[in-house]
Amino acid sequence: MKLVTALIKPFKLDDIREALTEIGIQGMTVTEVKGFGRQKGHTELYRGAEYMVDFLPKVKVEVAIEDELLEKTLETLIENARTGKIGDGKIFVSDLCQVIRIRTSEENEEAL
Amino acid sequence: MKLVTALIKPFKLDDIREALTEIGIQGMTVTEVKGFGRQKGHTELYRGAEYMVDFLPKVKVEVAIEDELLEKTLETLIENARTGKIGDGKIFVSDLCQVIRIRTSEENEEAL
Amino acid sequence: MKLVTALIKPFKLDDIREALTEIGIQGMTVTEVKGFGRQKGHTELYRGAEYMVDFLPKVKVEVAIEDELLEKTLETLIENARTGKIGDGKIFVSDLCQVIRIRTSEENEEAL
Amino acid sequence: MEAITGLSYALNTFYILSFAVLVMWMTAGFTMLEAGLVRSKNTVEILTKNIALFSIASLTYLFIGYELMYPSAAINSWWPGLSGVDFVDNSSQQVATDSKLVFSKMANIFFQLVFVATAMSIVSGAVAERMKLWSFLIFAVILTAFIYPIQGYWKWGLGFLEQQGFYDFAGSGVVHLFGATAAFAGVLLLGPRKGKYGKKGEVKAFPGANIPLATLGTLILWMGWFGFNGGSVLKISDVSSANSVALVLLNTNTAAAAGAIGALLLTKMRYGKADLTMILNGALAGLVSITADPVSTSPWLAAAIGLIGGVLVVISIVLFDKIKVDDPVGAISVHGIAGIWGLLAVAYTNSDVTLINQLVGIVVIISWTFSTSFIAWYLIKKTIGIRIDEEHEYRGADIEECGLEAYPEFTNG
Amino acid sequence: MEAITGLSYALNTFYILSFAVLVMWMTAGFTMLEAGLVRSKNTVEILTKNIALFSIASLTYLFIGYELMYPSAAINSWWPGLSGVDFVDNSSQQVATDSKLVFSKMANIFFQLVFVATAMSIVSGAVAERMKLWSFLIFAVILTAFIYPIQGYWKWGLGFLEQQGFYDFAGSGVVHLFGATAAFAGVLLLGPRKGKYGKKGEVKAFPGANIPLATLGTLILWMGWFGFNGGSVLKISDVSSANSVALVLLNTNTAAAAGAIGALLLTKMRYGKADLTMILNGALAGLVSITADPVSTSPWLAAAIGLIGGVLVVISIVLFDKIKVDDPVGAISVHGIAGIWGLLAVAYTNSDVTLINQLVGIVVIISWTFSTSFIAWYLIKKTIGIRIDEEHEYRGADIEECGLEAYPEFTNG
Amino acid sequence: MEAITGLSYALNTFYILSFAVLVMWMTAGFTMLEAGLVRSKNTVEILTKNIALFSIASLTYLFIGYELMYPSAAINSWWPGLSGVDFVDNSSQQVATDSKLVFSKMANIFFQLVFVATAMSIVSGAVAERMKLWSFLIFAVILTAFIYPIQGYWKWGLGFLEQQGFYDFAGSGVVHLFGATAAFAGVLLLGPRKGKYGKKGEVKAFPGANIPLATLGTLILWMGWFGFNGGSVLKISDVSSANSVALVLLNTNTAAAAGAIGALLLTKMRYGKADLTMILNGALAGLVSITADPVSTSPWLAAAIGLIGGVLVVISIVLFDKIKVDDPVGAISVHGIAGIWGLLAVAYTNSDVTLINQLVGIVVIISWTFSTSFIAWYLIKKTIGIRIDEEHEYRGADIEECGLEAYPEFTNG
Ligand SMILES: Nc1ncnc2c1ncn2[C@@H]1O[C@H](COP(=O)(O)OP(=O)(O)O)[C@@H](O)[C@H]1O
Ligand SMILES: Nc1ncnc2c1ncn2[C@@H]1O[C@H](COP(=O)(O)OP(=O)(O)O)[C@@H](O)[C@H]1O
Ligand SMILES: Nc1ncnc2c1ncn2[C@@H]1O[C@H](COP(=O)(O)OP(=O)(O)O)[C@@H](O)[C@H]1O
Repeated sequence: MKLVTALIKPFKLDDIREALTEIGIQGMTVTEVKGFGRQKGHTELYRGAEYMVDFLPKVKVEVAIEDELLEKTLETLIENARTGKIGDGKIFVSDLCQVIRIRTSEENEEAL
Repeated sequence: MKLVTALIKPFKLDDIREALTEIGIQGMTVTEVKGFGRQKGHTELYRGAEYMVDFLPKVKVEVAIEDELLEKTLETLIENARTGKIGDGKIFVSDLCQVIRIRTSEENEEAL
Repeated sequence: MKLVTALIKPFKLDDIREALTEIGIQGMTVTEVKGFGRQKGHTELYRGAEYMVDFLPKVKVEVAIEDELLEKTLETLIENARTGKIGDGKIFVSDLCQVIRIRTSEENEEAL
Repeated sequence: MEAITGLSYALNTFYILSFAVLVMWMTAGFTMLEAGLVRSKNTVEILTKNIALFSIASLTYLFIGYELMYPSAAINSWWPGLSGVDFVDNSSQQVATDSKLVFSKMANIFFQLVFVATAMSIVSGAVAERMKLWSFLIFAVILTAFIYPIQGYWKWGLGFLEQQGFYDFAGSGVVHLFGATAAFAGVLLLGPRKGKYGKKGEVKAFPGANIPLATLGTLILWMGWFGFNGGSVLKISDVSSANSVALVLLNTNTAAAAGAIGALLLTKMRYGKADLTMILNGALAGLVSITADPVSTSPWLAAAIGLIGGVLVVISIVLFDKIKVDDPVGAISVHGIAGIWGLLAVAYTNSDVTLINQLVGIVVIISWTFSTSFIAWYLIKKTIGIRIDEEHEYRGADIEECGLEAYPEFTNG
Repeated sequence: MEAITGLSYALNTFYILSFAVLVMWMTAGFTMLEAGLVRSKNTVEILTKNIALFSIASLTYLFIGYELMYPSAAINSWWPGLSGVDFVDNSSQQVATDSKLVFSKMANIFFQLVFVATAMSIVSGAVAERMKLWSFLIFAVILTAFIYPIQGYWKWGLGFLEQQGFYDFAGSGVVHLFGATAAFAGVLLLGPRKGKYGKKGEVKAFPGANIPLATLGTLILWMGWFGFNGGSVLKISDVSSANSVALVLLNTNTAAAAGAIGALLLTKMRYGKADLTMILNGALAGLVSITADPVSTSPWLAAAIGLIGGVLVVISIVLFDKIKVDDPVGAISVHGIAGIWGLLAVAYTNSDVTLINQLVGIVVIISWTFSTSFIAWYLIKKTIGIRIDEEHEYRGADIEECGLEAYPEFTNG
Repeated sequence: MEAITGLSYALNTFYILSFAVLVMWMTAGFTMLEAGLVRSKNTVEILTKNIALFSIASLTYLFIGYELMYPSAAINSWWPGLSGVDFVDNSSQQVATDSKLVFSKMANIFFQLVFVATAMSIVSGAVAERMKLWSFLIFAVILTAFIYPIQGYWKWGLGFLEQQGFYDFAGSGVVHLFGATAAFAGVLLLGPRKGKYGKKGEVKAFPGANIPLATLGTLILWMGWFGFNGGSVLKISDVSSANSVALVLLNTNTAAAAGAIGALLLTKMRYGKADLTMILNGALAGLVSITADPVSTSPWLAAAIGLIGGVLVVISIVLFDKIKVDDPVGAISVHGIAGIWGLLAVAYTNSDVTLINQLVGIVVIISWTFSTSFIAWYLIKKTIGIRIDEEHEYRGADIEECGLEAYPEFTNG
């Protein structure tokens, strides 16, 4: 099983949730984060003092999926998160050793 | 070493913290997240406009542990997070290559 | 590729961001979390009722990097996050199978 | 001469109206205080309750309660009877001839009306975070239309409590102790919030979600209280009345300040830190304490009364928690305990007042209010229920009752 | 006798000033209401707009608008002409001889000035979250210096609307409907917020970021409205004026309460939950409705008028969304629809007023305001533009326009 | 005739009391402004400081300070001496015979008392985020009981500054410059917040945690200032006094508006964006500037004075940061620099006032206040310390001093 973590622009979240649901993904977890990437942030002024707004608000979407769904998930994410402008975000994929549904103690594929 | 990530109902956090401490876990990290799973969210009205409250507030608990502690940790988590109702949450387990305690530069098992 | 996750004291964030940029890291993601470790939290009073402030505010910094950068990244993190006092935090390293830049669909090393 | 009478009438009317506006403003004070001291998942519901209770009180008291409390023809000194309300104000002729008509009747209705809203606001805080919205609103109708006006009649409508010599200048008893008693009956039937008291009997802290709002609310109440006590002189148009109003404001401020200082010092000595929410409660307790008699005490005594009020409230809040009476904002302690203290203190500061008369007043108010409120709450409980179900209590009342979160963008726990 | 005249003058002046301060305070009400109902990424900009518009109105109306609205020598009943403003107040002699000079001219200027700020505040809510700051401020200059004073002259400056028999006691039309119309013209040219209406025509909810602030704002407005309506009696120094002021306050409160209850019951019946933001709008709609005539109706009628206002506003907000007129705070419904309702209701409650005269007034206000505002907005759109660009709209207006976030420490989406 | 005197007395008393309530309300303004402009980890402590300082001022000034400032028998024009305070108000007979007794003495005490709280509130903002709670409170006792009343005596108690011809109508100097100077002494001894000035000398921005609260606070101050300046006329009961009060309110509003506009335009031109917190400071600077003489200037001049005040404050805030005087809310600039500007401007607008007399007043206030405050701060520093330790400063003062977080549910950094 894989954990797919996408860092996206906040206003894209709704589209992505809908698109992922459509390809059969049943769960996801969302966190509000601040990101720093190629899109460097910019200088702001507060009471006359310049400061770098280095971190822009991003949303982190985490989806645990079966391996077969990986490709489709990545495609869907890319398609729906892309605006073509800088700061569109990144996707990280990592391995999961085990998944458990707390309510039923079901494990792994069954738990997804 | 493993990283155990549990997504739980917020009001269960206190019990879980206590239970994990009792089995000897010395640290954990908690994040406020919004989740979307079988427990689908529900429709709400705001100023006459229907909208889906798709994401419910959840808490993400991350615990880095030695491999031997895995089973006990999972058991403890399941026991204390379960209410038997939908939305009880999920547990993900993944591998950690390395752990460092910043203060002392201790590594791996010693750093936990 | 590796995902380096550091849990640090919030006021160290600025220094760390600068130091990481200097060694050539081009992106990072920051989350506000609450932590619980050796630095146990302490008892507070609210309206005469004692309560444990178990969780202290921490910042989670996640950086995806090429394997070669790992050592340097860890060193930089340790150096800049350390105050020598309890609660300085932890670093976790895990493997990443895949990284994608959403805007261009570039993958892995190129996407970092 | 007639011009002077008219001008006096105008000045008194304006004074009552201005101070009534300040009392109306206390609604915002209670609303912010309570919204600040509950957890964010129950914030929208408490906001809704406060707006709705003020609206309900405005209508029920206007059309029913006022006439009950100030009946044109009372049946006896216990029972006002219910005649029809009329909205005809004093004519110029009446004012010229009847020296008791010193201000507009409509102004009086408005001033009286905002007082009952205060009483009901006390209740909303104590039952917060677990009571059903609609059960609360039904109770609000009953309290503001009947329970409050009848005991109000006994004292301010010149019924038997007034005749017997019970002294309560601006309502430490009739409004504050009254509200706290009604709240207490509700809390007993409702039980504590889930998880408030641990298995081993320990008291768990549920910190309020927005302390700046709670502080703002307290400062609003402090400000509004000048209208509450100052307006209760009911006349300002001559030297001695004007002096009275001035003294009332000074004493009110002094007692509030002393109450805050009392709580500040006690929490610092007892717990090592300055517990802000206790200090806020202390200021309010000072205000409640002085409300029984801000007009015949000196500023020195006002400071003493307020200080003791502020100390008492801290002790009381801790004790109520010990016996598992869960009151999220401390309303029962602030308005009930400090209210009793204020009423008793009058026996010492005002030579026209006896302890026994004060005790009778306290007992009457508590007995009437507790029994009628308990019955009302009980009937509501047995019919539509008073408590939101457990699942919703964990999730928060907001989504269930109002379909909206207070801070929807923040990822709250 | 002269002492009495002077004292009356002083009392009236003090009354107007006190109530003007309450109206000025409504600025805080609008500011908090709007800041609570927008998303946090647009909060600093809406705060800036509100502070700035009040400041602009204070200066433009003082130095230009007042003289336009109350010209010392009008050209005709349509066109006031523009003479120089002077700041010389009534002398003691003038007051002694001219019985119409019942209070200070400076007090009147101040009182009139805070009204125009109210009108402009209505606009800021409706165009929130997408309009450029500076385009808005330019419009504020035009509206407060010219568009408002000229129609104000027609009615309160004793121009043709007054002569023709149009009745509008405190400004349901001249202030509220006026503001809503100017806002409506802006919204039409501006278009809805990105993403507000889905591809399939569905209305998406954009919940406000801070509901306690929105509630506080509403309570501030409720309080301030006592000054708005109560001050519009413009005299308090005799028995009958004092009674009028008292009745106005009572009716104002009653209508607000009934409006809140109307919205509460309707949202509960229709949607199953108590939608707090609708209840807030309902209370405000009650206030706007009664503003047309709080002085000659009974409290019973005031309750009925407010209740209907509260119901209408809920329906109106939903309908405007259906036709994709995006008004984040419901300003057009609250001030426009309830304003029209209030003006029409007078024809039934006040026997001196005819429906046709009211209709004429409504049509005149809407026509003038819509056409002039539309032209002004249009010119601004064609020159510097009125809408922030898409990228910034997603990111939020705050960073772009003000370089600052409202809650910079929170990780908002 | 006696009835008229009594009525005048009543009206004046009511006017002073109402406006004193507005000044008391400024406490909420300072509290919200400061709570909005600090980082959330220091919010509870600043709230506590503000509630506590108002309470302290209420007691110390009442029982010690008032008698010092308005001594019944002064020793000389420099030194009031300290006689016992008595709380006996003017009798009807006294009022009838002594034409200087135009309102209640208790009302005066209350009005004077809220002014000293204002002065102390200025200090709390400047030393925010790093000063120990209890050290601050001890200083509050000293300032409100002694340092303020003595210089107050020199001017308003009719001491040597008054005799020498120094003009300060409502306290640009006696209250605002005074407060800023006391704050400045504290800031010098305290040093800047950790991390405020970088290693390379750069100024780091520490954005305030809750900008809507800061805006609300400013609007509250704006409102309360009508009481501050308007009440300082100290009489309203005849035509010319009433006109004065009206003009004062109009000028106060005008200067505030112009100050906001000044800061808005300057930040836009200089930095490209509308810096809201600077605009808020600009409005306050306009208010402070006009406070020296709102009664003998025309609205045109008031606008000019306010505008310059608003511009000066922006420049001043930036300059103070350059020299590493860390003032989180800009209090020293707003109250000190604009206060000096206001006092100097009087020399140009009021022909009875000379520049030299104004300079003498400024120098005296600064010298006295700086030296006594510096000594007081210094003694506190050497005994219990004035600064929280580094670890706690990073963690935030709230947990250490008050055991509570302002927004405990949010995961703040
Ligand atoms: N190396 C990295 N490690 C962790 N997070 C990253 C990394 N690079 C980018 N991110 C995250 O992705 C977001 C978007 O990255 P950015 O480089 O601005 O996008 P792009 O290059 O695709 O335009 C950042 O705001 C940050 O949250
Ligand atoms: N596939 C998934 N990937 C990531 N997070 C998930 C996934 N499925 C569930 N979750 C998280 O777990 C929480 C609980 O899931 P849910 O399916 O509602 O519980 P259950 O099915 O056990 O009743 C969700 O709110 C979400 O945060
Ligand atoms: N086993 C663990 N799993 C997850 N997070 C941990 C763990 N141990 C520590 N942490 C995180 O690291 C932070 C600092 O840990 P702590 O043990 O207090 O530091 P140290 O021991 O280095 O002084 C904690 O607040 C928590 O967020």
